[in-house]
Amino acid sequence: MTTPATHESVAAEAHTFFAARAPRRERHGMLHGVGDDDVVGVGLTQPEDEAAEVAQAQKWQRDLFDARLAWLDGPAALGGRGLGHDYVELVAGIAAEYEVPSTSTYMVSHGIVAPTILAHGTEDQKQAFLPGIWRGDLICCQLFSEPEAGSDLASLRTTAVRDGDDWIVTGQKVWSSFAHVAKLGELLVRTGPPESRHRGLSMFLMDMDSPGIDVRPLRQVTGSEHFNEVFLDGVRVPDSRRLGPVDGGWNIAMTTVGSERSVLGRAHNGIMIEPVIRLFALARSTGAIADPAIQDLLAECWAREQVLHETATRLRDAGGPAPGSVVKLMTTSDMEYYSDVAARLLGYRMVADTGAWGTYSWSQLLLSAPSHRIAGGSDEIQRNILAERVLGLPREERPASEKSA
Amino acid sequence: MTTPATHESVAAEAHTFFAARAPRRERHGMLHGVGDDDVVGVGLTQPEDEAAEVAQAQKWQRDLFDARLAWLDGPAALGGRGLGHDYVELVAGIAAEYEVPSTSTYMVSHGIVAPTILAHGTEDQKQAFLPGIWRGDLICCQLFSEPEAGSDLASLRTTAVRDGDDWIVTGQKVWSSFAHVAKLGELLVRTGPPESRHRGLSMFLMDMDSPGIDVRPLRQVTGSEHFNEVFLDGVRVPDSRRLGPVDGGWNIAMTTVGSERSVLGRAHNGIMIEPVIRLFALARSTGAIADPAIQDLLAECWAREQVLHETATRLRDAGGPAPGSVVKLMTTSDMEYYSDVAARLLGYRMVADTGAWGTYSWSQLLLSAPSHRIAGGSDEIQRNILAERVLGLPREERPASEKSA
Amino acid sequence: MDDIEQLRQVVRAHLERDPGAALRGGSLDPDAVRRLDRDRWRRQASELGLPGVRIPEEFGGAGMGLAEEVAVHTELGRALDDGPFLTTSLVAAALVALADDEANHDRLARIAAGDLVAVPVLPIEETFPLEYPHAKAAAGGDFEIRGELPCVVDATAADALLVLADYQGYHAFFWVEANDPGVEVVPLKTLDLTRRMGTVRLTGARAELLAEQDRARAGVAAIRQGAILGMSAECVGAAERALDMAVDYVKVRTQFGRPIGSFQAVKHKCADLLVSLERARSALSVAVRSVQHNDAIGRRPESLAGLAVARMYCGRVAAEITRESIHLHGGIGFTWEHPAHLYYRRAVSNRQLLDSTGQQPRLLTASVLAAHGEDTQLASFYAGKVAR
Amino acid sequence: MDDIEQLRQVVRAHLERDPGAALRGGSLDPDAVRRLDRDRWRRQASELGLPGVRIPEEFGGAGMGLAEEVAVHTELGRALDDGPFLTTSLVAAALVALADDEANHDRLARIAAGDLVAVPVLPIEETFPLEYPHAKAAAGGDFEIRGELPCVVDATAADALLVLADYQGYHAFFWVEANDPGVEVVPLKTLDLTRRMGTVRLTGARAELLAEQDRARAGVAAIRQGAILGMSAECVGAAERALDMAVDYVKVRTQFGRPIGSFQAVKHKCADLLVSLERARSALSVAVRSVQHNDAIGRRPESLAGLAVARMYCGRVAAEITRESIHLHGGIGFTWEHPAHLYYRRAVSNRQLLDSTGQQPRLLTASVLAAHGEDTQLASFYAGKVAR
Repeated sequence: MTTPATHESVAAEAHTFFAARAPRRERHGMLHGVGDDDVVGVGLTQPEDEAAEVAQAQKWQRDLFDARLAWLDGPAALGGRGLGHDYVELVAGIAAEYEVPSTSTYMVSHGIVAPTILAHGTEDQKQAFLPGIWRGDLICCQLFSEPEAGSDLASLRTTAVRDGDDWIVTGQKVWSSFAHVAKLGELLVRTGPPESRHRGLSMFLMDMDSPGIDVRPLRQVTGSEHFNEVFLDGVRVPDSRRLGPVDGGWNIAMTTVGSERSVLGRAHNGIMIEPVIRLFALARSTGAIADPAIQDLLAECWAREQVLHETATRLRDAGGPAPGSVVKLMTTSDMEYYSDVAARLLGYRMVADTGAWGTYSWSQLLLSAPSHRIAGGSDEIQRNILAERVLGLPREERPASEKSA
Repeated sequence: MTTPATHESVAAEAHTFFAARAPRRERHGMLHGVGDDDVVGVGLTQPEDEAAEVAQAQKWQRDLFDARLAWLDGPAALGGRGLGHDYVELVAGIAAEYEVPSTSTYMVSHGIVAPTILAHGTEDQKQAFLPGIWRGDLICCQLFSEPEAGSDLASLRTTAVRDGDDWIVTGQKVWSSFAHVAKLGELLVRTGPPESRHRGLSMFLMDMDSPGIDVRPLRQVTGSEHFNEVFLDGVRVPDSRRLGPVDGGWNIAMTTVGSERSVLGRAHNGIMIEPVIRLFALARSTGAIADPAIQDLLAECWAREQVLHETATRLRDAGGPAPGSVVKLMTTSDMEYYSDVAARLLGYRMVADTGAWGTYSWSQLLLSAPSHRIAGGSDEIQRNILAERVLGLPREERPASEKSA
Repeated sequence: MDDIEQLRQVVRAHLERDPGAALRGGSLDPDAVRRLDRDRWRRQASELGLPGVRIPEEFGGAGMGLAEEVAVHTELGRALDDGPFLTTSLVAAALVALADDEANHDRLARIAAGDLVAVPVLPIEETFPLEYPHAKAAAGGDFEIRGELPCVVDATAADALLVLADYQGYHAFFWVEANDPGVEVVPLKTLDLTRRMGTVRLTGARAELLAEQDRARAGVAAIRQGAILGMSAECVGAAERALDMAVDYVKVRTQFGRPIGSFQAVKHKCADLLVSLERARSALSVAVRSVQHNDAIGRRPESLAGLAVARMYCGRVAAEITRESIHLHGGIGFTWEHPAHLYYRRAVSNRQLLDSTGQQPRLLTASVLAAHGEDTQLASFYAGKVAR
Repeated sequence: MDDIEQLRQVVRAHLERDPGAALRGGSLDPDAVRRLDRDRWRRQASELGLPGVRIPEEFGGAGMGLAEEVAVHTELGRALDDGPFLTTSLVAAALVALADDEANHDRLARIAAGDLVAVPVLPIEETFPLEYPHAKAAAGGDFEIRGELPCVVDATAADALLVLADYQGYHAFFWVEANDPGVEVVPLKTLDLTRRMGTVRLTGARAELLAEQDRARAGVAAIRQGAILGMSAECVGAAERALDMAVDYVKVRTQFGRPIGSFQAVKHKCADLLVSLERARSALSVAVRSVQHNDAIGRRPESLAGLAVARMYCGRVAAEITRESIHLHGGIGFTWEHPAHLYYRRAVSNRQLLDSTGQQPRLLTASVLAAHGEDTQLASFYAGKVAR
């Protein structure tokens, strides 16, 4: 194309693309009993459905990339379109008008790993990975947390030892989403001595099919298997796959964690299947809507949703520190509120699956709610971040025992 | 009397005593608009009414003592009756059936100082003070907190320096209830070096009319003047007034603080003028009782009151650690809940005093609620106590800076 | 240690020696719970006398009181036991109230021995507008029942069903053998993985009439009241254990070079949960005392405000504590293998059943108004809803 | 820094140089607030152009937009200013909507100059079943009004009253001079010590008719909407300042040898309050945007769900933050001399006025249902309550 893209021209392209591949989304509004009654969305698929979902997502993403609609704000030299973030939102808005397949498989790839490579990678690394990630060929995962290093990421123990042009990685990672389907892992490991803490960590981009990697799915309380344990036994990673300087991984990890938080913020809203409107519909279907106390609860739900969206947009535009932490704390609180309201509306209908549409399915929301407070940095860590970075309160003094170490 | 006291005989004495001096209390039940519309009770009297209240309380207490109904569970040798705690509750229950004058002036005297003297005083001290305190002649106050030593009582700075048979006390105390009417102050001061912290504190019983004492009332946000600042400038206290060993004041203070917490727990319930039944009456008077959402709120109030009473009794009987902390945390939460419900019921009627009965008066509850979370050891301190003493969680390690000091 | 506490220790020790599916270690298989471990139930009967706690001694029970029964429920909740104590003890209580005859005595004796698992079949909440099964007379002095009820606890393990049905426009209790061809029990996938439930379909099941009208009402009261106290007590037990587990975990889990239980945020969270737990314990004891008082003066129990206090608090607090326990366990707390979620599931499930319609708070308000002689329209309105 | 932020800084700097009663230091005398400091108000007019923020430039105002006005309210709330901006700006907005004539232009110019303090006299909430004053025609083309309204903000400082009255069964707006012998203003003791209120008694006050029926409705809408946005913005400002004060305090107050702001319980509390503050800010901006959108398409504003969001959140959050700010200040926080309680008082007072009847949440639900085309009985029921 030689004419420069405009909002109109890109919108037209998007409509043409989506219309050719997917039916228009019907607005169910407040209908109860229509469509899928899953209320939680991403990451909660049962294992058996996952392979098909991934295959479908890969096909979709490839077509989208080839149509130059996948990476609108990416540099043209890397396969992006070179447009502003407004175009990303424009196309996302149009996509929402169609029954497009879920691309949540790429949540980590596009939301977390790709931006990190773009920010910290060498030219070669960008050329090598970004087109493939955005085309959907390279599903990515993140390999940060360890059994003994959750909130305290600086204490991680998995090591990488230099061996000629390679590094030999040994250790164990955990809570890694998509690791069981990923081709590329963003890996944070210790390259310095243990007492160097965050100053002795380096970041690598590891092929997930390297010898020595054992990925074991972890079953969650919801019964789904979204997270994995990843055992690393002498895995060889070329030094060319190092992202940033040796012992310079911490700052890169912080970029990543920041993106993760806002991705999770978005995910909880965007990918959730409109829980609030579902609650209105549920209350209508049971007749509880006539109860003023229920009306009050629904109003609170509706207001929370408005306030969350407004906050996410407002803080992103304002560009202040740690917007992701605010959004994450609001989101976890909102999720718990919604699941409490659902429970109130459902009563005994939530305790067993009698097959009735849209009743027992809410129990999945209830069961997944506690995990949201841990994933992407626990709520406690978010509060520390807000207190220290936004409000300027003193960091907790380290205990004497650690200082002397 | 030669016949031993029984529940029946003491009950009869009490009825005779009260009936001769006070009218039977009419149960207003859920009537709105009858009687005093004060909803907060103790400590919130405006200054102008206080002198009369104190005089009335002193007269009442003297008669009660002379009738041997004031200190039922005290040793007979000290003017008590030598009976069990069940007799205390028996007589309190009977007193509640009459319109007896408020004796909240003695809250600190009888609830806090007298038990401390009984536990830690010498025989001489007990003989010298306890009959007078229980007869109502000696109103007591507590002189613990300082401007720079609130939650951190071990850091207090008021000093007592030995001078012959006396100690010379200099410093400043604050948040002292009843100090402006008290004759006797339970005074915690530093007798060791500052770095000895809690190991360098001693306790004294100080005459409040000693030269060098300046008591200044502090006006609270409610407009009442319940607390005082007490300035001590070279006040002479005889060594015979020392309670317990030199530098042994901390353990005595802890006894006192424990009593304080349970007195406050009781105070919040007993002395509060039945806020829950008042809320029911208020909801009936405005018609809000017909709103199911209001019915739900009232139910929560009623349940909270039941649960609080049950908890106070249950934990006292169980004799486990720190029951006062549990009761205190529940109480502050309940108070806030009640004042929120009152606000919901009153709407605009709470913003200005239009003279309507039982409307604007609730604003006093709202304004006093925050102070309950501080008084008697802040809620944060109570949570530390529960975490450490009941659940056995580790004490916070002191920061390195302090350890090296 | 008082008697109740001693009883709790005895039950606890037995359950630790001979644990249910939840605490046997390893990943819980929900299908295993769906089937009842009969041998274990008989051991609980023979070694502990569990099913007969409140059955009179003359029929082979232990003849204990309400407080003791509640203590047992608390321990069973603490262990997330999957035995049929809740349901069989409700049937036993109803049978005692319903009929003083040979057949019933025999049933009570078999329940006490652990040989008979009988399950009550009635909607748990009085206000819920569910249809009751219908009974009609059949040949040979027997009756025939048709109807369906969802979420019947222990239905898949029952030898017999105690069915509340509509007979000639009145409530009546019937005894139905579970192997009758007119009985179908459809196992349900349950939120609470340590509690089996099924939909009971009665398609002309043969039934024996046990009691009707006034006596039936007494049975209904015994079952509903027992179910409320039982599930509330389970909530208290489950919450206790979930808090204990969390506190133990935060003492040993270290991050940033110290046990996470030394961080004030964690300490204060645990302290708040302790306060919540004390609320639930108090709510339960308010309910027990109000039932004891009510029994003593012989009034109908359904509209007891004290019971409503337990219904409001025990489930809510248990759900809070068990949820926070998952959180305090961090990542491992939301893995399937860790038992934390089993406690959360029990707590939520009981909470849902304890106030299935969200009407308990306003019913409480109505009964407070009534007790104050404020027999307003409101009180009558709700009283009308409760009365049958 | 964007324009709005710049405007806020200008207003803030002026209020710091020339503070109101709340922030002048020393103990606040409620009686001093009851009288208006006219000179200060004129300075705010001449130096800052405050009263004319939204008055069109042709009448001596600054002709700014809604967002700018809301920013000014936010700063005034932050300073707990006791000037009559809230009320005069409501009257100005109503006058612009009511009548485009010489007399009105003159009034607007005098308001903009700070010479005329005029106050709206109408119940703030549409659903509250208050009686309106009644108007009837009097000699000389004038009218005569009788009635009483409690809690009228700034009534004790007013030169003139803009009264909404019932005239021949319809709503109509009247202009009443405050010194008319038929006007009595009874000063009230207020919860919010930096806000004067009075009961307005009209005993045959002479009045000039400004507008009736449709035009009056537009004025009512302008006042109600303006009052909601103004008080919501004040809440945001007061909450911001209360949090700032608390954060500053916990940084310097030491206990146990360290600033209390280094304790995790305090840090996390402050972080939670920050999240709450962001909720309130968002609720306010949801409301502003919904009004802007609504104005653009020319719809009635009263039932706007966006406004209800602000009404629900801003007061509630401000009350929470200002209460916790008292708590974080420890003992000195609940002394009369410390300004912490003044913020709490303003926050609670505004919260009470923003949803005086507790009906806002259910009205919101009704309007969400209506917007989804679910014009159920419920929606009509509440719509009926709102409509006049």
